[in-house]
Amino acid sequence: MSGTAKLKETAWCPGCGNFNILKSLDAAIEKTGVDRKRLVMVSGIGQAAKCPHYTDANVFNGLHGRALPAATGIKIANRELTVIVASGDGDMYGEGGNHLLNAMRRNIGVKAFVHNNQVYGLTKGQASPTSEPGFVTKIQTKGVVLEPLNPLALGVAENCSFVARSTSVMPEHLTAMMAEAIKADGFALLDILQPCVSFNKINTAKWYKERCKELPPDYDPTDRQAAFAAALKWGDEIPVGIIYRGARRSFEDMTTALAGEPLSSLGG
Amino acid sequence: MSGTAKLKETAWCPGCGNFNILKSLDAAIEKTGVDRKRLVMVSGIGQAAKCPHYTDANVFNGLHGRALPAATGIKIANRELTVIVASGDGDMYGEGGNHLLNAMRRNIGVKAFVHNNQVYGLTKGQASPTSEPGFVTKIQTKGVVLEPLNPLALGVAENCSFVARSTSVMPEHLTAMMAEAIKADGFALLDILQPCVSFNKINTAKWYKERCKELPPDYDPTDRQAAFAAALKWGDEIPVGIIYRGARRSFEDMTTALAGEPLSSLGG
Amino acid sequence: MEANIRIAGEAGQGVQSAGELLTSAFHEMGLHVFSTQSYMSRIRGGVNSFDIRISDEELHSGREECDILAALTAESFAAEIGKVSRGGVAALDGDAGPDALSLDMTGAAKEAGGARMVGSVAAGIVFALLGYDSAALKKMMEKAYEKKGPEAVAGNEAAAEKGAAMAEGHRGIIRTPQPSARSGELYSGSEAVGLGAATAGVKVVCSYPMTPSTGALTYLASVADRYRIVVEQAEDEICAANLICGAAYAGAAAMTTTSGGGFALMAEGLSLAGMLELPIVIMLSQRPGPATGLPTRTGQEDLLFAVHAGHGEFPKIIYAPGTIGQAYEMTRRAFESAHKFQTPAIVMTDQFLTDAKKNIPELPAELDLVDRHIEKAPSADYVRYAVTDSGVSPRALPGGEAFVVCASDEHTEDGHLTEDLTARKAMQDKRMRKAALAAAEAMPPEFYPEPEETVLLCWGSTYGPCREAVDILRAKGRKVCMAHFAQVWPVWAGAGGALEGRRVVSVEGNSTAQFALLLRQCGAISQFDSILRYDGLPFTGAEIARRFKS
Amino acid sequence: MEANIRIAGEAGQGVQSAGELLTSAFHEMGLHVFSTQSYMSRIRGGVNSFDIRISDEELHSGREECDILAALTAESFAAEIGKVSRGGVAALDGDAGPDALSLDMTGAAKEAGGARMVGSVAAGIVFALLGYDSAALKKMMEKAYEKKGPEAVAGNEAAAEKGAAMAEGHRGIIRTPQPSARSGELYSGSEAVGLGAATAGVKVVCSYPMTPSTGALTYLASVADRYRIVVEQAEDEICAANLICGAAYAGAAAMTTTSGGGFALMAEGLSLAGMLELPIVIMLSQRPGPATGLPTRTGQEDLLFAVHAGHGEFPKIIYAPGTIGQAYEMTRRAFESAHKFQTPAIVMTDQFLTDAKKNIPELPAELDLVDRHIEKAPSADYVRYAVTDSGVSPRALPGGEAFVVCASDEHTEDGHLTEDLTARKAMQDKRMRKAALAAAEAMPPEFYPEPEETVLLCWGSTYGPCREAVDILRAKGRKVCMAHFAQVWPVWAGAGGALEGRRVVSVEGNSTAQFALLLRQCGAISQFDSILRYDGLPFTGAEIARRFKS
Ligand SMILES: Cc1ncc(C[n+]2csc(CCOP(=O)(O)OP(=O)(O)O)c2C)c(N)n1
Ligand SMILES: Cc1ncc(C[n+]2csc(CCOP(=O)(O)OP(=O)(O)O)c2C)c(N)n1
Ligand code: SF4
Ligand code: SF4
Ligand SMILES: [Mg+2]
Ligand SMILES: [Mg+2]
Repeated sequence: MSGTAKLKETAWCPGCGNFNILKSLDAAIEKTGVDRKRLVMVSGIGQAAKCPHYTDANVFNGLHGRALPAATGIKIANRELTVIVASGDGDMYGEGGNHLLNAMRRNIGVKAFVHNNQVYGLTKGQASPTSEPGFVTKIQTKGVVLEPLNPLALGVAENCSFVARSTSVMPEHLTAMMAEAIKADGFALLDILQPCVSFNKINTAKWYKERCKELPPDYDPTDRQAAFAAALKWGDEIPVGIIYRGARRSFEDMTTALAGEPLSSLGG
Repeated sequence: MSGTAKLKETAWCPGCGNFNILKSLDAAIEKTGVDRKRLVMVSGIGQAAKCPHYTDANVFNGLHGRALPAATGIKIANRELTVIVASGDGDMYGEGGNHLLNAMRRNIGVKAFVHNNQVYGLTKGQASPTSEPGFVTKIQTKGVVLEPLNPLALGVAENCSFVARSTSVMPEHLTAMMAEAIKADGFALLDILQPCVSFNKINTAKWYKERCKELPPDYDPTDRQAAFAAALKWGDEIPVGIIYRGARRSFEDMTTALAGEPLSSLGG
Repeated sequence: MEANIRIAGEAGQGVQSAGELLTSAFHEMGLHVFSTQSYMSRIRGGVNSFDIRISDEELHSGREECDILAALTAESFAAEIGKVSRGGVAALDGDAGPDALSLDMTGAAKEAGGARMVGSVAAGIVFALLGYDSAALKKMMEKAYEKKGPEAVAGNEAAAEKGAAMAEGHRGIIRTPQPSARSGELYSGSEAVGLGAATAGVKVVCSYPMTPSTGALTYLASVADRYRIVVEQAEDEICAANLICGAAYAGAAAMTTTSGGGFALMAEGLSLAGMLELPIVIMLSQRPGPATGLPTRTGQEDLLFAVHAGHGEFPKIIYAPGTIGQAYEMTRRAFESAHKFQTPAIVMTDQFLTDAKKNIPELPAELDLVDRHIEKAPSADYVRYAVTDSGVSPRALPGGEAFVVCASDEHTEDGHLTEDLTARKAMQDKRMRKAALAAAEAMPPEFYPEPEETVLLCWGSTYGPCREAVDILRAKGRKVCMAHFAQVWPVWAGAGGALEGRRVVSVEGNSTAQFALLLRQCGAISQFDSILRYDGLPFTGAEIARRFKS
Repeated sequence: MEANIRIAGEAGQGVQSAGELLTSAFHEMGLHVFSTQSYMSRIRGGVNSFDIRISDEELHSGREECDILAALTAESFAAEIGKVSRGGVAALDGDAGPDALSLDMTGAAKEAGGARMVGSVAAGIVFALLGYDSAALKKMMEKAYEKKGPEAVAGNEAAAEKGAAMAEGHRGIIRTPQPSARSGELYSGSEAVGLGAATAGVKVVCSYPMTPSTGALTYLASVADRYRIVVEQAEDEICAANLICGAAYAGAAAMTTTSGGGFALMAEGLSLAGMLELPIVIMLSQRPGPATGLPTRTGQEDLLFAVHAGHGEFPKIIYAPGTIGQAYEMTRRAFESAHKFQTPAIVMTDQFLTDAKKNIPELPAELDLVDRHIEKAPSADYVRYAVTDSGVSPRALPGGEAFVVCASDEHTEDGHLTEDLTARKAMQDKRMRKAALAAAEAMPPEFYPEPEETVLLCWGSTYGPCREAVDILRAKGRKVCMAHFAQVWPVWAGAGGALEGRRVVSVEGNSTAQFALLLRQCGAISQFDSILRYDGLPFTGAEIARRFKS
C-alpha cells in the first residue's frame, strides 16, 4: 500500500447514508473523468468530513466550519485542480455559514457537497441548522425552536451559480448531480439529504425516500422566481435536482492574476 | 451633564447620511414611545457603529461584526429591554454574516438597523459586501468582482419575520420603517441605504433619491414569492418599504425559561 | 484493597452504559469508586473502554492495568489483554484462547431479549468474578431502565443473571475490596461543573458543542428547568462568547463551555469582556492539539494560551480544578471572582476530569447565589467606569435609572469612546489594578501531605494521579510532596517563597511543562525538572512514581 | 543639526498629503528624514498630526516637541502648541494670539484654487520658515498631482508659493540642517513589509481590512500586477487564515495582514497551520487593546498572546522588525523560515512602524524568491508527514504524482487521521523537533553599540527610540547599551549568557514588560527593571533617556 492511498476502513456507522454518498462520489469522479491526481477533497470536521480520507485523492481535512476558505485558497493557488468539498451540514451551514454566503458571492470554482443529515453526528446528536422544528436532543430538550436554514433558498437569493439537491437514498440521481456540479463553472452547492441512523430518528432513509421527487423535466433552473418556489418546497414532497443556475462568471475567470500558469508553479 | 448622557459631538463627516439616520432613529423612538431607560443601543465597529453613542440610551458598543450575538444575549438576559442594533454593512453583512443568518433563524426580538453605505467607511473605503460590481478601491483595484450580498432576499429566503428597506434620503419613510420594526415581534432587519460622502462616489444621495421608490399600497408583504421579486429589484428602481413579514413566533415566546420576570432580576 | 474493572468494546455497543451501571452499582453497595473513560472520535466501531476502579478507601485516579477485563470485541480484547494485571482475569465475547475466558455474551444477551443487552451480560460477569451479589446491580438496572419500561428492566436483569451464571465457575477469582457503608454521591466532572454553575446562579449558557466540553452543556440543559437557565446552542463559538458578554452586561450570570479550537475562536470576545469589564465564565475543557488533534482524549496543552489569550492586556482569572469536588467549587469561585473583579474567569478542565466519576460528599444542589455586586440604585451622576482605587467600578444594569454605556474602544469614565490618551492611561491602569487585586487574593496551592524537599508540581486534573504518586513514593521513603494549583492565574504571590529551596518536578499533560514555565515567567522558580505526558491519556499514580527520578 | 516639523489639523483636511509631500521634498533635497503619523479613528474632524523630522545625519525615531508647528485648526493648535520647542515657531490658519504666527492659510488656498489646497499652503510656509528654496517642494508637487492634471499641479504650486510668501518675513527663523546628497529611498514600514513579501514570492494575500495593517495590504494590492499576486479581501479574518492555509497547501506562498482583534480570530487557523505544517505568514500590526482599544494608535501589547496563540503545542516563528529596513528583511525571513520549518511565521509590527517613513538604502525590488523546499518528484511511497530526525518532512504539492493528504486530526505519516496514541506521540515529537531546530537557528539580538553594564532591552519598533536614548545616555557617560531582538520567538538560546551579569531595563510599549517576562519564562533573565508606555503613542529617545534611572 502506498503511503498515501485512501483509508480502507471507514469510521461510519453501518447503515449510514454516508456510504452511498461516497459511492456516488466515486462514480461521479469516474463519470466526469476527473484526474484524481489533480483532485483535492476538502472538508472540515464531523462524520461527513471524514469522507475525503476514504477517496483516492489529495486531501485537505481542515477545521470545523472552515472547509470553504481552505478550498478557495487551494483553487486560487492552483486553478488546475478540481476542488471538491465534502462535509456536513453543521460544518457548512452552522459554523461555516459566513463562508458559504461568501463562496456564493465569490463564485470560486469549488464544489460543495453537503452531507445534510439534519443533525450533528460526530458530537452525538445536537440539532444542526437544518434540524426540523421540534427536533428533541439533549441540548434542545424541548425541541428545536429555530427556523431551519434553507440552503437552497439562500443560494437562489444570492444568485449562486449552481444550486442543487439530491439524497443518498437516490444514488444514481446523486451521482448525476455531482457530475453536473463538477462540470459547472464557478461555485456549486449540492445539498445531499442523508439519513443518520444513530441520531436522527425522524428524517430516516424511508422518510427521504417517500418524499424526494425529481423536478419535472420542463423545470427551468434559470428562472429565479420558479427556483425560489422550488427551493421553499419541503414536507410531503421534497424536490431534488438542479434548483437554480445563476448567470455568473467564475472568480478565476474574473481575476486577472489568475490568467496563465497556476500560482503554485511560481516560486523558489 | 450627567456622566452617561450621549456624546454631543459626532465623529461623522459633514454631509454623511448617518446624521439623517440618527434623526430618524430619535424620531422613531419618540413615536413608538420606547422608554429610553429600557432601551439598549447595540453596535459593532465602524462609522455607523458609533451611532449608539449619540443617542440617549444604554449603549453596548461591542466588537466588529458581533453586534447581533451581544444584542441577543442582552435580550435573553432581560426581555423587557428594547434592543436596537445600529451598525454598518461591513459589520452586519460582512464580518457578522453568520450571526445575521442565525438572528433570522432564532427570531430574537432585536431590531437590526443597517446603515448600508455600500462601503467600509471607517477603514477608508474598501469594498463592503454590498458594494456594486466594478466598484474600484485601493484593494479592489480592478473593481469588485463579487456578487453583492442581497440582505433582503436573504431575509425572504430564511423566512425572517420582518424585512424592510429604507434610506437616509427619505427621512420620514425611514422613521416610519424604524417604528414598524420596533413594533414588530421578533427579529427585524431594516436595510438603510445611506450615502458616504467620503468614500462612495457612486451611490450618492442623488443616486439613491433618483431610484428609491416606495412599494405600492397594495403590496402584500406576507406574499413570499412577491417579496422575493421585490427583494431582487435593484437598479433604476429600488423599492423601499416593508418587503416581507414571515409568520413566526419570537424566540422569547418560544423559550419557556423566558416566561416570567427577566433573568437579570434573578441572582445575588 | 482495590480492583480495577475494564469494559472494552466498540463505540455503540453499550460500553458506556455498562460502565455507568457498574459504577453506580458499586457505589450503591458501599464501595469507593473512580471511573474513567477512553473513547474514539467515532459513533460506531473502534475501541472504547470504561474503567471502574473500586476500593474500600477513597480513590483519586485511574490505573493503567486492570484486574478484570470484559471485552465485547476481539479487537478491543487484543488492545487491552496486555494490560491485565498479574492475577487478573479477562473475558471475551468470543474465542479468547487459553489464557482468558471465552464467553458467549452476545448469545446470552440475545436469549435475554436482544444483542444490545450485551453490556448487561458483561456487568453480570464482572459481578460474579468479583464475588459480589448482583442485588446492587439489579437495583441500578431498575433505575436506569425504568423509563424504558418494565420489559427493558426485566431483559437487562435477565442478561445480567445470564452473565453471572456464565462466570459462576470463576466466582470470586479476584481479591476484592469489601463494601462498607454507601458513601457520598457520584458525580462526573461535567456534572460538578454544571452544578456549580447552576447553584451559583448562571442564567444564560450559550455554547457550540465540542468534545469534551459537551458533557457540562448537556448537564446544564438537563437541569435548565429546575434552575431556570436559558441554554442556547450558538451558531459558532464567536456568537457564544459575544452573546454571554451581552447577557452579562444586561445582568444575567452567563457562561460558555468549549474546548481548545472553540476557545481560540473566543479569544477576541475574551478581550472584549476584559475591556467592558464583564463577568463572563468560560469552561475550557482541554484535549490534545494542535488543531483538531485527538478530540476525545485528554491533555493540558492550553494553559499558556489561556493565560495570554486575547489581544491587549487585561485581567483574567483562571481556575484548574484537580478533583470533582473542586470542579464544583472552582466553577462557583469563577462566578464569584468574575463578578467581584468584573472580568472574565476561566475554568480549565479536560477530558479526563470531565468524564471521570467518583463518589464524593454530596454537593449542595440548592441555589446559593454568588454576589453579582450590582449597584441597585445608581445616583444621578452614575458612570459605569468610575476610576476607583481598587480598579473596580460600581456596576449598574441597563434598564434602571442610569444609562449604562460601554464601548470596546477606549473610553472615559462614562463609557463613551475617547481618544484622549491621558484618559486611556488612567483607564488601563484602573483595569490592571484589578489584576493586582486578583493576584493578592489568589489561592495558594494545596501541599500534600506537607511541603517537602521535592515537590511534584501540578495543576488541574493531574491532582489525583500526582497524589497517588506521592503516596507510593513516600511509602518507599522518598521525601516528596505534591503542590497542586487549583488557581493557575494570577499565580499566588507566595509561590516563590513556598517553593524556594525545594526541587520542583512539574507533572503536566503537555510537552513543554507549561505551568512550570508560567511560574518561571512570574519569577517564582528558576529551575525545574518535569514528567510530561501528551499522548492523549491521563497520568496514573503508578506511572508518575515509576518515572520519578530522585 | 536637525529639526522637527509638525503639520496638524482635522482628518480630511489634507494633513497627511501635506506631510507626505514635505517628507518627499526634504528627502529629494538631500536631507535625512523620519516621518511619523498620529491620527484619530475618524474620517473627518478631530486632531491629526504628521511629523517630519529632518537632519543631516541618519535618524531613527520621532520627537515629542516640534520646531515648527503648522496648525490648520484652532483645536489642533491648542493641542500642540505646548509641544513647540524653545526657539521653535508655530503658525495657525487663523488668529494665533501673540506668540505665534496668524496666517490666513485657507484664504491663500482659496486664492490659489480651492480650500482643499490648504495643506500645500502650509507646506510652503514650512519651507520658508526653514529658509529652504521651494524648488524641491514644487518638484514633488508635480509628481504627486501629475495624475490629477496640470490644473491641480499649478494650483498646489501656487498655494505653496502663497504660503512661502506669507512666511517670507520669518524666513530662516529656524536653524536648519544643511542638505547634502539625496540618500537612499523613502519607504514606510508598510511598504517595506509589502515589498519584502512581494520579492520573496508571495502569491496569495488574503486579509480583512484592519488599521494599522491595511497599509501593507493596500501596498500589496498596488503592486499585485507587477508581481502577479492575488490580493483578496476576505469576509472575515477566519476566512483569511484558512484561505492562506489552503493556498500554502497547494503551493503558493501565502500571507495575511491583520491587527490584534483580527489576529485573535485567526488563533484557531494558526493552530491548523501548525498541525498541517503549512508555511503561512501573518503580519500582525499592533495597536493598543484590549478589544477595539485605540485603533489608530501604537502599542506592543500582543507579544505574549502571539507567542502562545493557538490551542495545543506547535512551533511558530516570530519576527519583530525594529526598523524599516528590517521590516523588509524580516518579512522575507518570515517566508524563508515558514517554508524551511513548514510552520507559521509572524511578523509583528505596529502603527508606529507601519506608518513611519524614512530614507534608507534602496530595497531590492526584483523577485528574489525564497526556497519553498518543495519535493518536485516524490517517490511512489511518498508520505507527507514522514517522521524525520529534523522533524521536517519532505513537502510535495497536490497535483503531482503523489497524493498529498493532510488532516487537522492527529495523523499517521501518510496524513490520514489516526487514534493510535503511539503514532500521536511520534508525530507531536516530530513537530516539536522543528521548534528545537528553529530555536537553534534563532537570531541573536543587535547590541548597540556593544554590550555594556546596563542593557536597554527592546524588540520591534522600539529600536529607533531606544537607540537614540543610548546615544543620549552615553553622551552623559552612562554605561548603557541597547539589545534589540528582531526575532522574539523562539528566543535566541544565547540570550541568558549574553545578558548575564548585566542590568536589564526593558523598554516596551505595554504595561507588563512582556518581552522581559518572556525572557524570564525562557530562563534567560531573572530580574529586570522596565520603562513602559501604553498610552498609544510611540516612545521617543529623549523620553527613554529622561525616564532612565541608573
Ligand atoms: C471550532 C470547533 N467547534 C466545535 C467542534 C466540534 N464538532 C466537531 S464536528 C461537529 C458537528 C458535526 O456536525 P456535521 O457537520 O453536521 O457533521 P456530521 O457529523 O453530522 O456528519 C462539531 C460541533 C470542532 N471540531 N471545532
Ligand atoms: C475583527 C476586526 N476586524 C476588522 C476591524 C476593522 N474595521 C473596523 S470598522 C470596519 C468596516 C466598517 O465598515 P461598515 O461596517 O460598513 O461601517 P461604516 O464605517 O461604513 O459605517 C473594519 C473592517 C475590526 N475593528 N475588527
Ligand atoms: S453518526 Fe450518523 S452520520 Fe455519523 S456515521 Fe453514524 S449514522 Fe452516519
Ligand atoms: S466615512 Fe462615510 S459613512 Fe463614515 S462618517 Fe464619513 S461620510 Fe459617513
Ligand atoms: Mg450533520
Ligand atoms: Mg459601511
